Amino acid sequence: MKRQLPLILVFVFGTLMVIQYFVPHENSETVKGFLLDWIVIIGIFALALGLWSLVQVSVAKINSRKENWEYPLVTLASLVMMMFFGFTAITEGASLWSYFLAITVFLIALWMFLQGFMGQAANRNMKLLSGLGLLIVFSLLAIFDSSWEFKFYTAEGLTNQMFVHFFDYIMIPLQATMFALLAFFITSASYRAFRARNLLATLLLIAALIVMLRFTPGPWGEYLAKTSAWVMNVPNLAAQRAIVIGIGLGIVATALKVILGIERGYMGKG
Amino acid sequence: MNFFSKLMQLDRRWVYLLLVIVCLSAYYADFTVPTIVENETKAIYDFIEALEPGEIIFVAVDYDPSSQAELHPMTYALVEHAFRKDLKVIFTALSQNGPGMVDQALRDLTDSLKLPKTYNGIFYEGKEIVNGVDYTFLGYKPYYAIVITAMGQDYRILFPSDYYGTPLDSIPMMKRVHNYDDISLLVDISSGSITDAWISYGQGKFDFPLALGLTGVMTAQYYPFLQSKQIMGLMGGLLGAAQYEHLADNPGLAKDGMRVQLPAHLLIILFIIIGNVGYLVTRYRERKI
Amino acid sequence: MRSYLEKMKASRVLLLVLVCSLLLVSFSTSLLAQTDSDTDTPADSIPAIAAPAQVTDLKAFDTDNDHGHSITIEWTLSADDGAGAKSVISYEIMRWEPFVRDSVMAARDSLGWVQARINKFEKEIPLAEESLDEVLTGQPFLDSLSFLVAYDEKDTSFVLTSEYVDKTLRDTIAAMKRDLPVLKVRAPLLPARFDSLLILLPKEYGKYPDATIGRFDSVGTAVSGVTSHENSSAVDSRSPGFIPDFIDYYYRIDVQTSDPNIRTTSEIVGPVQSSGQWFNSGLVPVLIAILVFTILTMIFVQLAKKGMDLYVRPLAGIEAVDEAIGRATEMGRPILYVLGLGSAADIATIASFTILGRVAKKVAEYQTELNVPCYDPIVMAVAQEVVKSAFIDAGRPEAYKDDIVHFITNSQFAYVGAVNGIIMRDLPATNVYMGKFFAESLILAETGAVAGSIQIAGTDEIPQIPFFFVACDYTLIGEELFAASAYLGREPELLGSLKAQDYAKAVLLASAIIGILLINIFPEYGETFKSWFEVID
Amino acid sequence: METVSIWIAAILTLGIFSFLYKDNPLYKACEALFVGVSAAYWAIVFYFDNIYKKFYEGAVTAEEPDYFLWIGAILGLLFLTRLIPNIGWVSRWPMALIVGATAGLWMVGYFVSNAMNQIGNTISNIIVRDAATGFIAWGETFGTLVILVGVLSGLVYFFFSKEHKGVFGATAKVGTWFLMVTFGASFGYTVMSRMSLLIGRVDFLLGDWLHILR
Repeated sequence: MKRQLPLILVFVFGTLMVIQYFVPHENSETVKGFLLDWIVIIGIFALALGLWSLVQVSVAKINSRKENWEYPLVTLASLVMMMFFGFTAITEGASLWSYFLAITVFLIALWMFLQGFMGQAANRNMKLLSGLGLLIVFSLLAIFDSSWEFKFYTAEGLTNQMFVHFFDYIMIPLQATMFALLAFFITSASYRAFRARNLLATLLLIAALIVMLRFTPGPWGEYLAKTSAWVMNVPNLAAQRAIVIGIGLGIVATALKVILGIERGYMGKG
Repeated sequence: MNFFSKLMQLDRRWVYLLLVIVCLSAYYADFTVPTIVENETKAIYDFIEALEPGEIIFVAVDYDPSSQAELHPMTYALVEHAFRKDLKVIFTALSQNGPGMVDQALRDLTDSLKLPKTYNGIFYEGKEIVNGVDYTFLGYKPYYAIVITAMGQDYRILFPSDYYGTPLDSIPMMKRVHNYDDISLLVDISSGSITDAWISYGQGKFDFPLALGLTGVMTAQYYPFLQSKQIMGLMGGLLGAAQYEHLADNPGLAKDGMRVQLPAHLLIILFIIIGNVGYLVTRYRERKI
Repeated sequence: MRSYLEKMKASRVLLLVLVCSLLLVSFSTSLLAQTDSDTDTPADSIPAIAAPAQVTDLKAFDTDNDHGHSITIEWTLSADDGAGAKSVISYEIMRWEPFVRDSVMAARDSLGWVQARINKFEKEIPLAEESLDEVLTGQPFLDSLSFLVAYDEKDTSFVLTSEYVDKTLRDTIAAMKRDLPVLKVRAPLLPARFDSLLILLPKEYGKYPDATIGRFDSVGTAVSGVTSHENSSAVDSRSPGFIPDFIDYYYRIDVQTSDPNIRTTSEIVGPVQSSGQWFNSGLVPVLIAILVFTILTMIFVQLAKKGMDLYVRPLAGIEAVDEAIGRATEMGRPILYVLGLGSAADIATIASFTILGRVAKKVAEYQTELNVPCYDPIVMAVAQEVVKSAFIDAGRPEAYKDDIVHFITNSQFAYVGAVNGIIMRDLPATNVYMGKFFAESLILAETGAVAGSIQIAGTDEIPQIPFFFVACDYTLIGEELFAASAYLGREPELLGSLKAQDYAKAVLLASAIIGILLINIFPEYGETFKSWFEVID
Repeated sequence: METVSIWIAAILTLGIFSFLYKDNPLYKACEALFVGVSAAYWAIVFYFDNIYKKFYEGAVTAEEPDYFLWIGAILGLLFLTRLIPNIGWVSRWPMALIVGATAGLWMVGYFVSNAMNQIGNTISNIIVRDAATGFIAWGETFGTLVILVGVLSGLVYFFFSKEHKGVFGATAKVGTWFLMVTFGASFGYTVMSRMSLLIGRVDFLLGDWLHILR
């Protein structure tokens, strides 16, 4: 039962989707729509699982007090803060100070709980109690402070100015810079790897050089531009097509193995 | 450890540092990128250069903000050239977010054209370009294939009035201007499949001179149309834009971009060459021993 | 008497002359006016066009191999399209529309619009009220209600009167004002009820071709030179321009010129009904190919189980895996396994799971450390399962900890940043990248190279293969990723299916060669042969 | 506020770039912050898009609740049984559904688009004639021949169960040449767009932050 039922499910749903492909009728599309919806919904529950894993690993690292244990604190704090921003709406025109106070109280309360649950037994109760106290203070703030409120049913948090700021000035620059690292890595990779070790490496090198030299000043510029267009249109197209066909067959074969239960590695083959 | 094997083990941080230095000095150093002009770009420039004042060119702006970095420089360079030559320009934007692009370009160009400037040794007085006299912006309509076909009969069919709501018949420059027969050149600056429609539905049916400005990635696949003479010119990516700016003696966004791109590419090529020299020399020496 | 007559005559003649001159004057002025208006038009307006020839051979039929809600119309070009007067710009596809369908649709859309307003935010209550008034007093809505009421008299089962609609909506708004749970109050008003009306009413109230209750309406345009059009809608009955199945439709095509007033109407075709099909006959070649593939796989799996000798050529990237795990053990450093950015719904990720299983088993045997940071939570859960089972298989269940496989974040570059951190801090002896990778491929591979790790990569994302190829020690190119699990496990079943895969490849290769020969020697057969492969997805 | 924000963004930018020199506390802090903020960001977006809009509005508060969505929710709950040691194996059911359904979903689709259609594209006339004159266009004919050789030899390279020896091996070798040219060319083509990313960041640092752009 433990091992057989999942395999049967895979076979049933796999075959269903294969048949679905050949049936244009709208009922078949409905079935497909539902399966895809379910996967999305399962994904949300899984996300909770993922966040739990992130918290667990971070807490374990903090607890171990090994090298770099401080950084997971930053992760946890920013995680909690961003979540808080996403679920709260700030009243228009209100001062942000009480909002920040509430977050600070909340974060300290969580920190106390963390210490209480994970730390040494010595002053555990003390910490738990102060955590609880702070949590009560926070709840009171949440109820009586009119400058902000929790919003779980309307997406107002997405337009909360702090949420937007964190997105614009923290996520975006970090993301863009991480991406921009590629400019450096593409340089060092070409320095390290493009060496005429053998025929194949030489071909790789020459193709890259032709394409990179295509707009350098010099009498070869225009000629190389034409050549690189040809390289992209002819040999490149040919090889890409071969790879695409190969991938297509690989995917079909893998999917078939999965549906037929030949390949069970994804479920921990026993 | 000799020089070459040291070179082979060069710490990558030197590579990074050099890239930073090259980039920053490209920003501040006073130099111009020597540009080799390809015939495809020159063809467009020469064509516009040969037009008489008062002739009309049609610029189809078919891209949106995502490819603006590559294509805006082309629009700027080409349209400014046309305005300085006292040509008149009709714009359309057949991609959904295109009108914003035209708007922005027109605003910037109106400002820069107010200044007097010298290009290729010829002095041009600054001038005010006027909507309706110097240019007309027809705007956006969905289903580009139909729009392109219908404009072969008359612009008024789908654009009875321009983007700003003025009836075409009351726009001075559109008097006696009906369809592709009345324009001297059509330039499509595009980041997508609209180009194919301009070639097959537009040029293929109504046979007007067509030039293309495309993103770098697209360029390669449109060379065949040059050979079959369906298009008279082609600008590819930032590079094509830089060539046009060079021809028009009007360095702008593209040349700025190329000022960093070119040294960076050269640096990479230099590293590849150094790496290979080092590799070949050490291998040669190892063999000798 | 005579004089009287003469008098009479004189007056009559006078009258006649008067009337005649009046007529003449009015006629001539009107004539003048007409010529005036002619000269008024600007000289540069569109030149006059003769009406183009109509389209011929008009056909309308249910679109084949589809989900329904679609009618295909085909015609032969107008004689003036590209030839003759060359005046054709486009073809307008006209469908006969009973007015009742229009009004039901309009009523439904406007009610839907009001409802959307109500659903949204409380602060928009005044807005909602305003739009409600707009709709309830609007002509299309009133039209439709009169139909509904008429329909109601016949069949009492359907109750949807103006009072009812009005009341429901106003109740809802009132409830919102009092902060009552609105969501339940608004339930009785179902746009879905209109959907059945859309089908039922036209049958009763919109019989073709009574011009008093219907007209031809444009449903699409085709550019000149085009000879077919698909009049289709989405399956969702709430989508704009919805086309219900099993309803009679009538079509005609108008040939349009540059002058909107000059157009030629074709003959009318119909009735035609749309419906969905249960088998896409265009996919027969695919079905056959898939069946052949499946049978081949089953045969070779059976043969392999019976002990058939199955050769596989060496694959450097795979052989490196064993070696790399050994190296990690010697150096006492961990192994990093990255599953990429794919979700559990990507076959590349599924292939990667099986490779992870083999790697984890060896890792457990060698007692090396393993680290699997994840981008997707479902992938994380599956990977945990895979690694756990592998450890159990290797007889070391106690070595398994849940944090071997852990989630980081599902933001591409944050994930990459974190993995980079892991690579630089833990200095893994080996990094394995298998699955779907995007721009981050080179960031990971270069960082790994700095850390001095042996790197093995495999992906089916073609644009990323070059970067892995350049920066990693071993790269599985495209299909090799999918073959890897068979190599690692060496189980006869998997090797058998690899053999089947090769046979399928041989068949494709042979068909390509046959096709090329045919198309160059016997173009007609060649085109037919080619068409079997050009299946539209 | 604006200035402070730009300073923060600039420091974060430098923090990430500092990784190029070596791993350091600033990078570690940036990385930790990035992970936390992005995980929360996506969780929030998923929550409002999926839990709230799709599930809650679709299956709970809708006029005609979509009861099928509840099955999804139940499957999701089953998935969470992973956290409970003794019945953790139940979470394999939703996994099986996901894996099975996607295997079936992609199988035929990829076969059609990747295998059949590509073979269809390969079947073409080798000899290209000039449209205007009708003479053989030698350049393009050469091109189609090269494409043909490239596709066929590339496919031969991907055979796993036959030893790459003799004619077969030679063909596979030609295939690898094509692969190399492709990899080199794609690599070279990408350099430009990657440099643009760097230019974007430098623009931000010198312009928006330091205001010393020429």
